[in-house]
Amino acid sequence: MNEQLMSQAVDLMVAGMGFVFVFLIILVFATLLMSKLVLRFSPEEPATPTRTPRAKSSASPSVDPDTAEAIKKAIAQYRSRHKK
Amino acid sequence: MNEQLMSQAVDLMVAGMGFVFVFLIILVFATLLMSKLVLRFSPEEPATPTRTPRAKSSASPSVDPDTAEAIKKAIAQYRSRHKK
Amino acid sequence: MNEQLMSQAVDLMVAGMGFVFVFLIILVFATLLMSKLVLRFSPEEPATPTRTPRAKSSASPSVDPDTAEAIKKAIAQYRSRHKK
Amino acid sequence: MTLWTGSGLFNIELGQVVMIAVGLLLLFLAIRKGFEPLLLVPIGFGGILANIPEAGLALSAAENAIHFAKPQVLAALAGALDVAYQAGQAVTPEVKEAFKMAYNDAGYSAVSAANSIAQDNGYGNGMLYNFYTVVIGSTIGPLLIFMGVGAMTDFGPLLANPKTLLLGAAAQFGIFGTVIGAALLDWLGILEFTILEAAAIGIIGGADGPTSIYVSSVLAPHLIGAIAVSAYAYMALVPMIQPPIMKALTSKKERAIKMEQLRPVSKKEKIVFPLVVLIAVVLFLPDAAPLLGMFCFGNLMRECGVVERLSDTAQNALINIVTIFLGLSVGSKLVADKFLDGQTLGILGLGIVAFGVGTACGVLMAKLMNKFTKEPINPLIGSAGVSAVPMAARVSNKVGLEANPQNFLLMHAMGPNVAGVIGSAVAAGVMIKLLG
Amino acid sequence: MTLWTGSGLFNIELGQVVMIAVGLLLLFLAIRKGFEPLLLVPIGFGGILANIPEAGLALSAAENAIHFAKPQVLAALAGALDVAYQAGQAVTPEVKEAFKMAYNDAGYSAVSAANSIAQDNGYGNGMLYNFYTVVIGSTIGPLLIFMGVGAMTDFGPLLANPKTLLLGAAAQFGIFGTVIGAALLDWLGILEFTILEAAAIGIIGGADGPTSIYVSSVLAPHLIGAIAVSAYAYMALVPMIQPPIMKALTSKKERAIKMEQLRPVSKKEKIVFPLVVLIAVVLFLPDAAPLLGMFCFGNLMRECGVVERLSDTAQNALINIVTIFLGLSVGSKLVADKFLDGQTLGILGLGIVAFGVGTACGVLMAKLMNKFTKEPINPLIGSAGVSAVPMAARVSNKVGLEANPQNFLLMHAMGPNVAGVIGSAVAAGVMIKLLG
Amino acid sequence: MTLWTGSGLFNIELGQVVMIAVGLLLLFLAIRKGFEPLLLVPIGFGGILANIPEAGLALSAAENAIHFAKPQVLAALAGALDVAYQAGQAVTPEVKEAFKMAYNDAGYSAVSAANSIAQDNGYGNGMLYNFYTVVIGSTIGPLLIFMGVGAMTDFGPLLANPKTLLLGAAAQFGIFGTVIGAALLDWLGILEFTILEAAAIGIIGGADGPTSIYVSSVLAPHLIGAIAVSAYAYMALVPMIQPPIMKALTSKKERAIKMEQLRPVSKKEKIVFPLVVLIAVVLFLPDAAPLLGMFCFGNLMRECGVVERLSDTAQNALINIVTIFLGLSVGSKLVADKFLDGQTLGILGLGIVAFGVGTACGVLMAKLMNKFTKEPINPLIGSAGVSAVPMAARVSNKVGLEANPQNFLLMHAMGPNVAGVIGSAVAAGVMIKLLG
Ligand code: NA
Ligand code: NA
Ligand code: NA
Repeated sequence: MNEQLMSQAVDLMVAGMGFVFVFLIILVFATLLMSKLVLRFSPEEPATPTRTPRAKSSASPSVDPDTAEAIKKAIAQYRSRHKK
Repeated sequence: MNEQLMSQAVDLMVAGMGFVFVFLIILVFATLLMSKLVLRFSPEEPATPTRTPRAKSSASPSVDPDTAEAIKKAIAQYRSRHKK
Repeated sequence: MNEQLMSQAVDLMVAGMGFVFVFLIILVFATLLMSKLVLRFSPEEPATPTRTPRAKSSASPSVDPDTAEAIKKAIAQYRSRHKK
Repeated sequence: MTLWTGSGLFNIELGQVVMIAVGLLLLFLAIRKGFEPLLLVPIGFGGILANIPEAGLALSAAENAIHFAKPQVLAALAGALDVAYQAGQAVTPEVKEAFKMAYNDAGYSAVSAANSIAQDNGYGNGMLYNFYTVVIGSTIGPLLIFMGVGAMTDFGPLLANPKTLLLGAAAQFGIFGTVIGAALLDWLGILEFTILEAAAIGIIGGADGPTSIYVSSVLAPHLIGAIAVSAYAYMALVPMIQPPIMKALTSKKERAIKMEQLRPVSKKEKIVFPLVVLIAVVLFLPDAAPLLGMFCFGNLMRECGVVERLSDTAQNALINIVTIFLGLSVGSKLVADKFLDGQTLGILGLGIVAFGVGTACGVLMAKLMNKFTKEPINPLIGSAGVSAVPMAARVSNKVGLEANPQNFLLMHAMGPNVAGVIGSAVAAGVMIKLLG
Repeated sequence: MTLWTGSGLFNIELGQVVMIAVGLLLLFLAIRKGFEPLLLVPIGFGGILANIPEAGLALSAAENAIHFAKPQVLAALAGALDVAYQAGQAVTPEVKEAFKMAYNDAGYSAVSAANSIAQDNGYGNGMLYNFYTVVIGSTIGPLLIFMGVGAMTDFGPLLANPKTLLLGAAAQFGIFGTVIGAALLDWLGILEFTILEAAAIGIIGGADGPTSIYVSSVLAPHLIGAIAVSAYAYMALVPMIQPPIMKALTSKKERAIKMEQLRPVSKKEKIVFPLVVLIAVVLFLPDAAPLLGMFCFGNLMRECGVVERLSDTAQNALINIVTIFLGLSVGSKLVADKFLDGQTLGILGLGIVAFGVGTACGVLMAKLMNKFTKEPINPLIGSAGVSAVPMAARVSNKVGLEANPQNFLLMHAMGPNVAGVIGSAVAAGVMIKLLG
Repeated sequence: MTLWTGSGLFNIELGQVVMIAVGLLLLFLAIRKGFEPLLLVPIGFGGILANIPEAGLALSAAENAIHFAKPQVLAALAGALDVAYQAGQAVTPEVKEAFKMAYNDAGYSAVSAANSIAQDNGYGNGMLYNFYTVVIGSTIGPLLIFMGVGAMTDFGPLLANPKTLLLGAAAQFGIFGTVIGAALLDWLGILEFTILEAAAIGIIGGADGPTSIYVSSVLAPHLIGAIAVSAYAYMALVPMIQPPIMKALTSKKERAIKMEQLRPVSKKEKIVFPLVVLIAVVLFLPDAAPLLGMFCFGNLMRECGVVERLSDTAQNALINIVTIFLGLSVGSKLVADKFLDGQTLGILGLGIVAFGVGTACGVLMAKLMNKFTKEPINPLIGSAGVSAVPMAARVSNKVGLEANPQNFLLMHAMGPNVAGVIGSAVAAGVMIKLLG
């Protein structure tokens, strides 16, 4: 049994949780400030909605899902045949 | 000329081939036993035929080969154009 | 200030540019010779035109661009949906 | 005869049999039960490899030399390791034990010297030992995984609602509460821990694999096997551990709270955010720089839109390669004399406490915030603050749907979920600063 | 002037000219004739790079220092390498030779010390030397290739008919028969070999690239160039070497034997099989653990179905990266003084014997088994037991079709084919156990 | 308290603030302005990481130990580094400075010893220091990038018109002219340079990233940050730097010259060409062997058609992985005391001179050749000889189109463009031969 362990653990918790909260609270304000600045200095940029996480790679949705499904199968079939 | 080399080589062959056979015979029986146990304890699982080595990735065969071929060409063409 | 630096720099330029020219002139003649030899000993090979840098991967151009475009979109759409 | 006396069957020890069974169990959990298979398959397999008798795959050259214990080699090692042993002296188990302990306690130079001598005498480092040294000993492995995770993380939901960072902070009580728990076990005389070991065990509460491996490799490398296994196993169990706690701490009405739709976030905000985090690290916690630096780097590559090639590689080829080696390396620490120990049971027990405390604190913090904010906050998203991305956010969503079938919390829970990653990395930095 | 006296034309030796021609020949065989190009293109190119005069790409820092032989550097090296040389003494070819021999015979510590001194004096390791040290010296390269091969191997046909493992055993006579052949050449006074060299040469009969490189890197690193070239060249020649032997040992009627269709194999069997092999290794042959362990690990990743990402990477990005460096590293051993030697001719001659003996023993074993089993066994599938996956199985199929156009042996031959890989790895383990 | 006294805000120095701003500027240029983002994003980010106060990510273990300057550790280091310091002596800034200088001047063995001692005392190498050592210190990083570039290069246009190699030669005046420029600055007393530094700065004129990094890592590693940043920045600025010079040196009529269509080039010529280059290197310039050898190897893999797997990996996964680490490693040299220096300004100034001189000489050489050849040569393709592939060739094309809308010079300019890569590598080899 280590005499000091409990006090060390408590110290660590106080310092640790204190710092985690301080750091993340600072980050909250820094983020709010950053967003405000960004939006002020470039208001014209078309915003991407939060819902589509990989908006970059999503193509236009003009291909209907059935076609996409058919192509998906064809690609899988092609791969399974031609893969070495 | 190394006096002992031939006897060392013969010893190595006897020990080596002996061990290879012992090991692989054990493996034959272990495999047979394993297959029996696996099939007993999970008889319901739909078995995959040996002929299709990459059954996992093969999609449903409902797309006819001509379509697949056309798509294959289109993909290749697309790649050759858009690859940096 | 380094007394010798300028003379070292001039020496380096003379040796360097001299060697670069000698090496690349040799390479011009070696390349011309190589091309001549290659073409003499295998005149029948169908030459690939210089214009298509990645001839290997380009498929037959029988798929019309519109189809290719549609497929391209479908692939992008498929990827954006199914990528983990 | 050499073949028989050198065979596994002739030499195997009980501990190795048990550890091989543990390895098979991990493979079973990973393959059949779907417990974080990307890590637990390599860890389990590495654990089996590490326990193959006589093969010494997880041992250094010097450890292999000590295992085979030829008198003249031991005599050569005695000088480097400062063990009292003369050439010709009988090699008793006690002598071997003395060499092992001397090696474990030796500093960097003495270890180098001993390995050099062993290599002079024809012994080599085991394959897994080499993997461990390169991938974990250098800390590069967990950092590259973290870079890849950064390249896969979308901070959009967090940016739309930065307050949720506080939920990621509250859930870190799981980490420090577990440290207290370890101290309590020590105080009760049940198990013995040092503060370094207690801190490394606590990090399991961060619910984040690479952070756990990174911290334990710095603070308590001998526990890395048990800590990593515990962390990944409980991350897989999040859908079972969290819901009862979440339901116990909330009323049905609270669980049914609908949150407002998140505002769209611009691409520019997403690009600048990792730099904001980085600057905060620069200013306030340099010791979190390796972890959060690589994380932000990965995220910047993802969002900046001009280095797609690098971002793709960081998310695929590179992270996969590192995962294979990282898993095998962690597995190399699943050797009997380090794993079959009361401490491991303690670690497994404390690990589940860590997840529970983190979940509870996240939920309670969310309830508290709900009291003080205009727009409503569903307390269920608090539990996602433990990280375990994206499992914990899905759990929030599922429990929310049970209370109100129109209540889609997934996106709202992603905010605290990624905040939890940052929170654990900050906690890791504090621990390394204060103890490392 | 330095440019001219330091140029290749001024310094080139005959041996280097010959070795560059050998490198170009390997490239020709690989590119025009399709001889295992994935390995022989990097090996051939590496061979040319290794023989660039004065560049020292395949030499260590100390070897480079000895090559340039500045008196004060040699004086500094003399202590570390225990050579009698005083500062100021004339640098004769004999002195340089003495330093080279001392370096080659030096142990691990002396080599480290000599390289340290050379680096203090501004010499560096050549690029290919670094590749060799990291990729082959550590044995990691062949093991990762083997992991990738495991991830590409389908054990289905073997599981459907486990008896074919015996064909993979019989074909290993090629390995040990070649050891006897090498001993015979030594006994006849034609060439000189040690038992280590004989064993390393024998492994060519395993018809398996990474196994050959692994074994020769452990038992006889100075022969690795000739052995790897021989192994890959004859693997490419399998369609020419095997058919005459197969036809000579079988009647047309035997070759026309139709085998019963293989039973379907369940996914679960495929998952458990690599673990069965691993447990057998644990129990009986720990020395095969690195090779078979990585092979089984790759196969488990393939079959378990929950780590597709890792399996794909092991089969593609990772194996390709390793192949590039492994090939260049093997090529670094194609230097004149190590390759232009009677032993290389002996190795090339013995290599073809190895393939022939392995093929013959496989066929004979299949004939024997056909006598004792209910269901018919076509002896042609025996030749596939040498491994050389999948070439040897295709040869069995082709020769079978010649005898009977309805006789599709490909799947039946895949069983012994992959069994041959296991068999050679076991043989490798035995050799390393008894001699390593 | 430790948290505050160890925080960045408490410890940050002005130089670090400035360098972090420089890192952010590089990120801005890369992301918003599209300046060679594949390299400048990792370099900029690495630069920020390297300047995090107290984190020591870019420092070796010994440098970290000196930074924290515990008396007993310094006493242990004093022996290895040959500094006059006794245990107990006060640690003044002068003492720390003395240790730093001793470390920077120490040879390979002394550095090893010092790092060993620091590791014994619990200090470790920073993450970026490790990256730098493995990726650049060993020279492997730039060489692998060069292999990948080789695998992406099509020599077809060059083979159709080998004379354009001379344009690639002429443009190397940019390199050596810059060396003269550096000597001039030194002679004028404005800045001080050694010949090694002058040569390393000159290589910026090669307009080739990996060559610049390779040469400066060999000749002047302390300048690598400024040189790499300068090289990549000016490569990105090629569309702005070149056109005025091209227009000033040519008449509208010359710019409108139409060139004959290039002959088709056979696959075989493309396969043999890298081997021809390699043989020329073997015979004439062994010191260019690492760079041009890897370049030709990459190109052979591309063209030979039988190792598509390896070629694809060299062009994608491998080059991307190396790029990430290479960028971070270069960034690690963007530390205040090495970068914030008059020399850096000199390097930035000389770099643009280098590009200008190279462009001008290429154009003038093309005008000269146009006088002596039957078929017309548009002088605009001369500027592409600086390399900066494919940017410079596109610039030639664009300026050509301005003068004559029917004049497509892109393919004609690709010849000198890739010739410029060979030319700079040759120049690099000459410099290393004469100075290295
Ligand atoms: Na967390
Ligand atoms: Na075999
Ligand atoms: Na250039």
